[in-house]
Amino acid sequence: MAETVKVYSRPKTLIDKPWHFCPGCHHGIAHRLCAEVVEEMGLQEMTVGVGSVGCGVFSYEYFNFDGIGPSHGRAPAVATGVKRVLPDRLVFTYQGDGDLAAIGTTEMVHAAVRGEKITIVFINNTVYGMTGGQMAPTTLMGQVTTTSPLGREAKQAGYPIRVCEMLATMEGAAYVSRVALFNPAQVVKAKKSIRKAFETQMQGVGFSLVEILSACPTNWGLSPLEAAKYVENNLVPVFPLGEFKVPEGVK
Amino acid sequence: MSNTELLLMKGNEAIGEAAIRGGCRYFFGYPITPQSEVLEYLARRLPEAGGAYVQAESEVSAINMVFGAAAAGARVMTASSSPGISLMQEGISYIASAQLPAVIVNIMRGSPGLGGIQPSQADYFQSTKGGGHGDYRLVVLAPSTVQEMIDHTVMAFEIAEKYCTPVVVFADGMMGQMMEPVILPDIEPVPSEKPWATTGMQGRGPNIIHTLHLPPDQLEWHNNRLFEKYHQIEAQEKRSLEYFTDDAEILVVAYGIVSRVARAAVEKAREAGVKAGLFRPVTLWPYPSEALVKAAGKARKVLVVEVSMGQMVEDVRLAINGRVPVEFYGRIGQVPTPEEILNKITQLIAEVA
Amino acid sequence: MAKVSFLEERCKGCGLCIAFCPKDCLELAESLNSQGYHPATLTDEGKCISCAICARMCPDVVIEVVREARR
Amino acid sequence: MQRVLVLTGGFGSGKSELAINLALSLAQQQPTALVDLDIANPYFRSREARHFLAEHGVKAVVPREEWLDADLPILSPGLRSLLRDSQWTVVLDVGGDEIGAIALGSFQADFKAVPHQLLMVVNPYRPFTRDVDGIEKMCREIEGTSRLTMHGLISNPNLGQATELEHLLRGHQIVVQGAQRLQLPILGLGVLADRLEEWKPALPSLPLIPINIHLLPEWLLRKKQTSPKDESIKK
Repeated sequence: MAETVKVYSRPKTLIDKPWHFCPGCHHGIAHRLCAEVVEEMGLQEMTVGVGSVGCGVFSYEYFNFDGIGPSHGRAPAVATGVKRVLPDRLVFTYQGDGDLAAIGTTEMVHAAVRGEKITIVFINNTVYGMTGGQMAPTTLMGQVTTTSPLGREAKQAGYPIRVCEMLATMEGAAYVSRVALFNPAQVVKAKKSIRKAFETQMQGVGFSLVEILSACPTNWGLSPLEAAKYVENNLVPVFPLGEFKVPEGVK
Repeated sequence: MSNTELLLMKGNEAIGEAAIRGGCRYFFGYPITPQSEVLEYLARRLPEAGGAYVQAESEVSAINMVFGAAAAGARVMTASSSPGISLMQEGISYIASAQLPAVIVNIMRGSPGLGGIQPSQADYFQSTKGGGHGDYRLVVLAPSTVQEMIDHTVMAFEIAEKYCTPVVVFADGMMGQMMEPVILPDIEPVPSEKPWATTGMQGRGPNIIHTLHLPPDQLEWHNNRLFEKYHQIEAQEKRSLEYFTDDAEILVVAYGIVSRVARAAVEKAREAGVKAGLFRPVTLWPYPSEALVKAAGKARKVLVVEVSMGQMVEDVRLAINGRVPVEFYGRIGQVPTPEEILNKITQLIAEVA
Repeated sequence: MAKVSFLEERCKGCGLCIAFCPKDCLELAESLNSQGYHPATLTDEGKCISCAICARMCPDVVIEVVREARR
Repeated sequence: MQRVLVLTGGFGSGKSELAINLALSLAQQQPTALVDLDIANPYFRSREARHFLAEHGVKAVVPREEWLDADLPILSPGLRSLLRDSQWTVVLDVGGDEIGAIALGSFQADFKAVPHQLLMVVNPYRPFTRDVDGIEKMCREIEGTSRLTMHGLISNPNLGQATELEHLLRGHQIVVQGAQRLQLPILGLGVLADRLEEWKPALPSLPLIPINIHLLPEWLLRKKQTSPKDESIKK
């Protein structure tokens, strides 16, 4: 080939270093999509990412823009502090299911209630990855984890929490959607959804959240491809995909 | 408000106004008696002053909003009372570790548990010895008048920014609620440069604020760095006041509201011919131990008075190091009267006579 | 320059790129990289249409894709 | 003066001390009750003087003993029957600001049926009533939340124990301007009891309400307060 045109290359919003994620882990795709959208919107110099505690704990080491590592579950409160001081910046949190939907439920709900102009990128893989495969608030019924060894049972551990459905009832939440990454078409949709969420924020409309159903091959004990299929076949029926709330003007 | 104008202010309001004059434009808090007027005052005044006030969903969230605002480079404050301060401890540990400047006001109430709403000084250990997890220190300022609540709040922001560390303004419910005439400072504080703040890169490389240091030697290095700073604070920021200490045979040690009662008691004792003196620490951490030892030079007994079961008394005993007997008198839920302290002084002077 | 190039040292051999390649022109190499993974590799440059689906599925951002410049 | 006097005002305007002093002086002529309706403040409420009031012939209507220090909006029982009993002169001490006056709203119908005076105590040395605009705003807000009409002002310019005659006179001028704006009469002037005789010749011709301090401990009343300005800070 004499002359070539780049079709895809690493976004400059990602620092050039290897990641700690397991083979086939969807965190990597989610990180990349966030970074790509920041770059495409021209916001690299105007972004503050707020990480979390969980497998996403090193997000600030991977993103090539300003970053904060908060305590477990408090990212929406920390992001609120940043955004109130710097209302014209893009401020987003990157949180897993334990961080957001267990220990951080209060902060998430009230950021939405206040219509805080931040974005939450929520990685739902139904399990605590960092601490070694314990039950999450989104663990499916019957799913075996290290703390639900016989499978999640309602009598003992209740039911999986549906974050999007809950937040969509709140007036302050402007954009709420659930996407997945189990095939290329879903990845394209997921990226569009993150872009809509960031645009919702930058237009000052209100709170936005994108839930990303993600594969955790290691803690599910599945190959990367099997794990992607598991998302499609087992997670999607419990956590239906789609946009739950879209503000006028961002559609 | 002009600088010469006299006002009658409640302690809690005074802290709110002092914060604004000290350059603070961001406040995050949650209502709790006897502190709520700080929120109420700033809810009115901050929008006028061009800042942001957010009533958080809990003290846990409030302190994390403070973390975010401080990371973004703002002068920021929160206020609460004992149980609420307990809830903030995790966040305070993170702020200390991340080396962010912030001001935390504790208008103490009765404890433990839900306790009561009456004045207390029982959070001394929590504020001066830690409170949250890990090796860190908070600068703790103990005002005793409404005017000092103003002056110390302004000073708290300066110290916080000078050392990039959280500073506590430590007062009790009575000081939060009582009213005294004050003169508000007419100052134009210059916020320090914060090249480390996460404000969006805007031409530089990424700024990262975090508290995770996985390799043991890196964590040790981080702790050593924190302690170099704390040693510097110990060398430079100790403050105390003394009354009639030169020849005092009975040295009373008290801070905050109690120091005022104690001063009245010491004056009464002097009128009765008893050589009593008062040592009043203004910084509870770093503790003014050297000044205390000097003040106790001629003392035959030291009497520590607190609205607690006895907390600061441990720091006094550490400083005095057995040179003189250290006695304690404490009340719970109420500030002792000058007569109670005077009785104790009289009793002690009889013992050594 | 190949249409698809891999940062082989960072590839974890998860195979998502191979599974979703519409032209079946990728596979895991016989060799191991220094991490101990079989990295993905392009087997048939002629079949590749530079669609970049592989890169969009890659969780480790190890794939760069180019196409011939149109005149 | 009406039989029922409702004292409102900003936080820290001096309502409670005024209410106590007013009730004590009224009690010398007729059966008088003081009702503590302060649901906003946790400390320094008129209930703390209940024993003193009882000893001096004032019926103190306060929450039950075990709830006196409760951090709850507990209303004093017996208010309704007192309002209807023409035997009694009633002084109501309402919580500060428009927030404190909310508690009056629930008794609005009772007040409509009883001749009363809604009075606002004004201390122009307090942050939100420092000028005519502030005084007007406070009055309108209290009327709004209590759903009652203001009948007059009580001028109470003070800096606590640090008050000097010049402070009182200068502050009173602001209250006079406020009263003109609101077109309301000033029905009294609060003056520290121990300075009253000395200052009397210079004071305006208004009913003077001598203020003895009942809610603060003696050691808090020291004229000269300790401050780092008059002592060197030892490092």
